[in-house]
Amino acid sequence: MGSQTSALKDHFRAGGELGINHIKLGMWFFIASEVMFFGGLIATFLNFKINSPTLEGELLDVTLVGINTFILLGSSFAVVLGLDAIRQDKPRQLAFYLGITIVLGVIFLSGQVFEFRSLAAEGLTLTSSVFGSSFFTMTSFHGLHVLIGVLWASRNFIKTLRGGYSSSTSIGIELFGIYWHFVDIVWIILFTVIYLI
Amino acid sequence: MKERSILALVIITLVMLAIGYLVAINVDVMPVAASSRALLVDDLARILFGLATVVFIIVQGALIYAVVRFRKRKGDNSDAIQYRGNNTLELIWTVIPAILVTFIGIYSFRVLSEIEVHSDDEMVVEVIGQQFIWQFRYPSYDVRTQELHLPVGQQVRFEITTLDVIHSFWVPAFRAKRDATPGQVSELVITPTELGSYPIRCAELCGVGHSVMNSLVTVESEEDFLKWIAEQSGVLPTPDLEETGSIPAETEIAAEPAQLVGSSIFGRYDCGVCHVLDDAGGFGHVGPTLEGIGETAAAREPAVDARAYLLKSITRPDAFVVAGYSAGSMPQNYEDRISSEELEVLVDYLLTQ
Amino acid sequence: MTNEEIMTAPIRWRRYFKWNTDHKVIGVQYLVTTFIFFLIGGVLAMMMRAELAQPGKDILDGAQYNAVMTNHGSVMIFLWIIPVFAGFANYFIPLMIGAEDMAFPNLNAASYFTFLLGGLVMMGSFFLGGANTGWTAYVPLSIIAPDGQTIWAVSLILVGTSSLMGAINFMTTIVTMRAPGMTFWRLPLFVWGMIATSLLVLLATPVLTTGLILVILDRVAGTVFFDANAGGDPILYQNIFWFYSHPAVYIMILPGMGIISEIFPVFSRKSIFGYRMIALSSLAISVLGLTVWAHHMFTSGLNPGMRVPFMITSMIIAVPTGVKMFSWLATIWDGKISFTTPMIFALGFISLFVIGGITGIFLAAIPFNIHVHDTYFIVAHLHFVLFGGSVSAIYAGVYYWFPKITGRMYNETLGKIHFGMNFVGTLLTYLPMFLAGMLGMPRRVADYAPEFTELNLLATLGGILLAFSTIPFLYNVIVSLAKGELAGSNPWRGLTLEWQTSSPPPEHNFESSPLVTSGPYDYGSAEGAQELLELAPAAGD
Amino acid sequence: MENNIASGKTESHVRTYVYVFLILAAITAFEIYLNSLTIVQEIQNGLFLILSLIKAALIGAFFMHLHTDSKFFTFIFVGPALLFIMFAFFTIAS
Repeated sequence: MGSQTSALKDHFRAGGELGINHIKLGMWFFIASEVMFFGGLIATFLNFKINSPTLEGELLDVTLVGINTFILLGSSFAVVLGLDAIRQDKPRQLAFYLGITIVLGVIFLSGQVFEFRSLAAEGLTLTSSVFGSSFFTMTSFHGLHVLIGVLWASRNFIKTLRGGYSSSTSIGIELFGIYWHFVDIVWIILFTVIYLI
Repeated sequence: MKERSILALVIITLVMLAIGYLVAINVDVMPVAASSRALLVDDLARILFGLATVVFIIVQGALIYAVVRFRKRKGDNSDAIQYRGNNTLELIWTVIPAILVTFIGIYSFRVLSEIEVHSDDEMVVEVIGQQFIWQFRYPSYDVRTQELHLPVGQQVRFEITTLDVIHSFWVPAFRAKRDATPGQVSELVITPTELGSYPIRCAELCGVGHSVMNSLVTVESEEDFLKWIAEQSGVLPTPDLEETGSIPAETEIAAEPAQLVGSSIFGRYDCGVCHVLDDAGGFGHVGPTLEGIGETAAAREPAVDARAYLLKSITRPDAFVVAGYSAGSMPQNYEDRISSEELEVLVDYLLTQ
Repeated sequence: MTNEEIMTAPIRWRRYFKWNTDHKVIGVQYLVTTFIFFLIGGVLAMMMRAELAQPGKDILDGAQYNAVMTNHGSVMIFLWIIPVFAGFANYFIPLMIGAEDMAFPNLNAASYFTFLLGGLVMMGSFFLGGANTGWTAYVPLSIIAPDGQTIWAVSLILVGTSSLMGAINFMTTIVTMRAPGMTFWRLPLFVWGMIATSLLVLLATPVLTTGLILVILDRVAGTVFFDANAGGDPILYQNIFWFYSHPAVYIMILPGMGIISEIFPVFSRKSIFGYRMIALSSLAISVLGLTVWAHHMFTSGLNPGMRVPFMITSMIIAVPTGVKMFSWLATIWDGKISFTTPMIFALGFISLFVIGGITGIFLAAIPFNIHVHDTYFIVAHLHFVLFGGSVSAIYAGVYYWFPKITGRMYNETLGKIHFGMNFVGTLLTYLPMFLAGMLGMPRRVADYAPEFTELNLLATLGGILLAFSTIPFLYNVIVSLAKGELAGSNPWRGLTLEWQTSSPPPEHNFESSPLVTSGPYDYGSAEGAQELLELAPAAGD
Repeated sequence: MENNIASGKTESHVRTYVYVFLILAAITAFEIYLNSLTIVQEIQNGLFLILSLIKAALIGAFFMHLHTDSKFFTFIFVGPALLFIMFAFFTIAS
């Protein structure tokens, strides 16, 4: 359905001529609903953090999670370099950057699991307290989104090796980029809301 | 605008205002107004009804007039005269509703702040909601009952809490309602003005017995109230079984002979909501199970035979509380609600279980 | 397809039972499935009315009544009123904007089957002890409810995801796939209604998913979000729930209003009055609709200081609704009204919805709300707005587009009988409930004090009339499908794009891609009246 | 910025991405350092919120190409975020 070569020259513009790629628009609408999904979880966490504060906040180790934040930032950086590479028609470089993203994603997830286990050792679990419930639910759902991102990156990685992407057909990588950067932004908000405030 | 249509407009608005005023004065759809708040809320309701009638007549009238006058004549398939918009008209029907709505908002706010003003000499009554009964505790007299008595004219501050799920303490005659939310104390301020007994109902779905969770508030003079309080705070009254106390009008149903079957009495007084008894459809777990009560009744209390134990457990439940269950959760007023023949048949029926 | 082709083309039933990406097939799948759920919800309603006909528990006991009442609410809201408009939108958005299909055809089919799965799972929850906490499922009651409650919550997440997929599809299609010349100010008002609705679905449904996940975790994983002893907060659930559920009631009414805005101009042969005001009012309602949710919590444990802001926003939202009502009246003013069944239902919508709308302003006034909250006054208000409003609009839409979807005409007299029974039934059923509520009858009760007997008896009689009113409708649809006389491509001489192609429309909707040169309701002007379609030069030239 | 309809080769932006990444890393490091200081809680929280918003804006604008794409995408992303803030405020306040 390419844009219509319409004889009508007046300024009435059809959807096709707005210059919006409909797949990307659909992705952004999905991101809007994800913002509200995480919004609900963050509102729950903040509600308990403000209305019924507990001392368990001190158990959290900011430096370890800070490193995790660096890792996720790095993976975002890799993804955007990958997208830039494919636009220069360099699929090998894209594959390389996707590989880095997968590795950093896995490191981030293992960092989270390590942190969960160390907190559980100190008695903070999903069912131990309101703070525990809301903290673990929120971070676990974010972790789930990172896992989905890692699986999506692996699929893209395989597809790139098979020559699935070129400078003109890079929409798949753009979509993955939007999703991955969104998950990274959510982590930045979580990092601030849980550990810093 | 032609003079004729301006005149028509003026007449219509006058007629509307008259109708609205008449409706506002005469509409009477609320229960008896038995508290200071009720009078104010009823006035607000009257004004709302008046305005509603006016808007209703305008819209329905315009609709019916248009349907009758602008019917398509037979065989005329041409399009009507076209006008796509009229800024003044659109402005009018945006501004006027906005003004109306602002007026209602300000008036409601004024009424709200008036009905929730605290006076310093208010009496505190704790309302405790629990699955399927209301309990009232008078901290100043240390009395705990299942019926609410209030002195007329004395402002009361209810402190509403719940022991389990969310309930909603509602007295229609007082036009007052507040949810009992777990984990917090909710306040409600009332000044009863009319003597009499009014129903209390639970307005928030709280489980199986939601429709049964009713009680009674009796507004009486100062002396009667103090006499009642004294009665309550003294030793628990032990009226012997024959003396039938005053039977509250609300739930007394004369027992025709046909209904004198144990299981139907068990069902009619909602015993099944709190006690398990398959034979009569009982499924509630609030109270102890009544399966096999025929045998266990005798063993429950030393030197008390099964029949006496059952009679006492129904009429004065807190006299003996089975281990693991809390006192004050079974309605205390069965003695007034059940007639003595029904009580006999019910106990006979239970003895056969 | 020419008329002869319609006569001979066998109605290919099989494609409705398979994964089909044609938006017209998915639209019909939605319409038929949701109508079946409407009948199921109706049966549950009749069970409730039978129980409530007489004081005293005679048919259902407390637990069964709560389960029937909960599932009546959930089925009617989540499996009928919200998805049926997804059916209309799926079928008519591409046709109305001149597109060949939806932006994401496979996502579209996935949204239908997710909805179907969610519906079946909700029916399944009924046999596992059933959710018995009302469709609002307030905590902590929904934490201690039987197992069916968890399954019920899962089914809501599925249905929510399906409506989310639908909304993404509708918004993307409307923005990027309009035909040349179809600017935003030439979109039919049904499409504007769907924009406003999809905006709400996109922003509010995820928060309901969050709330349901918290309930499921509390029930299954032992978390303590809503356990007051451990610091949990039941009011948090109410905030999360109503943040979705109030926009949900606008999701249920805005498409209905869109259908009414389509029907009035066609049958009074007159352009819609104040097109831009109606379109902007839809958007105003959907944006404001996200800021009013706590008027459902005026009597709850909500911090009292919070009530006044929500009273203000709830009052303001009445203004755009009023603008739409008056614009509709002005549309039929000086028109040439022809009383076909869709038009009668649309007129019925106006008179019933105005009762619901006005009582809505009553409920925004806090002192009055405190008295009537959680009583039958609320039940009457919601049924006037949803049954009197949305369902009348749905019936109007079904009759209006029946010739376009099936290529055949329905029977007018049966349609009018259906309207008569429906209109009288609605008034008879729900007007007494206003009185019962104000006089002191709480909501969701299986039994009531003897003083409400006559009012409930009237409501039950009304309910029976409503139940019977679906018979002429079903008979009309089935018979007309088989033997209805052919309707041709534009029986109502409408000007919106879906009437400019054959009925039922071909696979790719338009023989040649349409070129739009005038608004959707430009009656009276010479150019508007005759064939709108000018053949755009083929893309190749 | 040249018109980059996603078809055909476009010149590389690696330099901008490197700068953005370094800024993000610097802000994160500064936040961790700031967290170890003991200063007035409100100021510290305010600073953290502003810094995280800056980071989010940087990622959104450059990494997600929001500054080159149509403004409609930015509206779709920022709109719900504002709605969330309003919802969170009223939920916590009640």
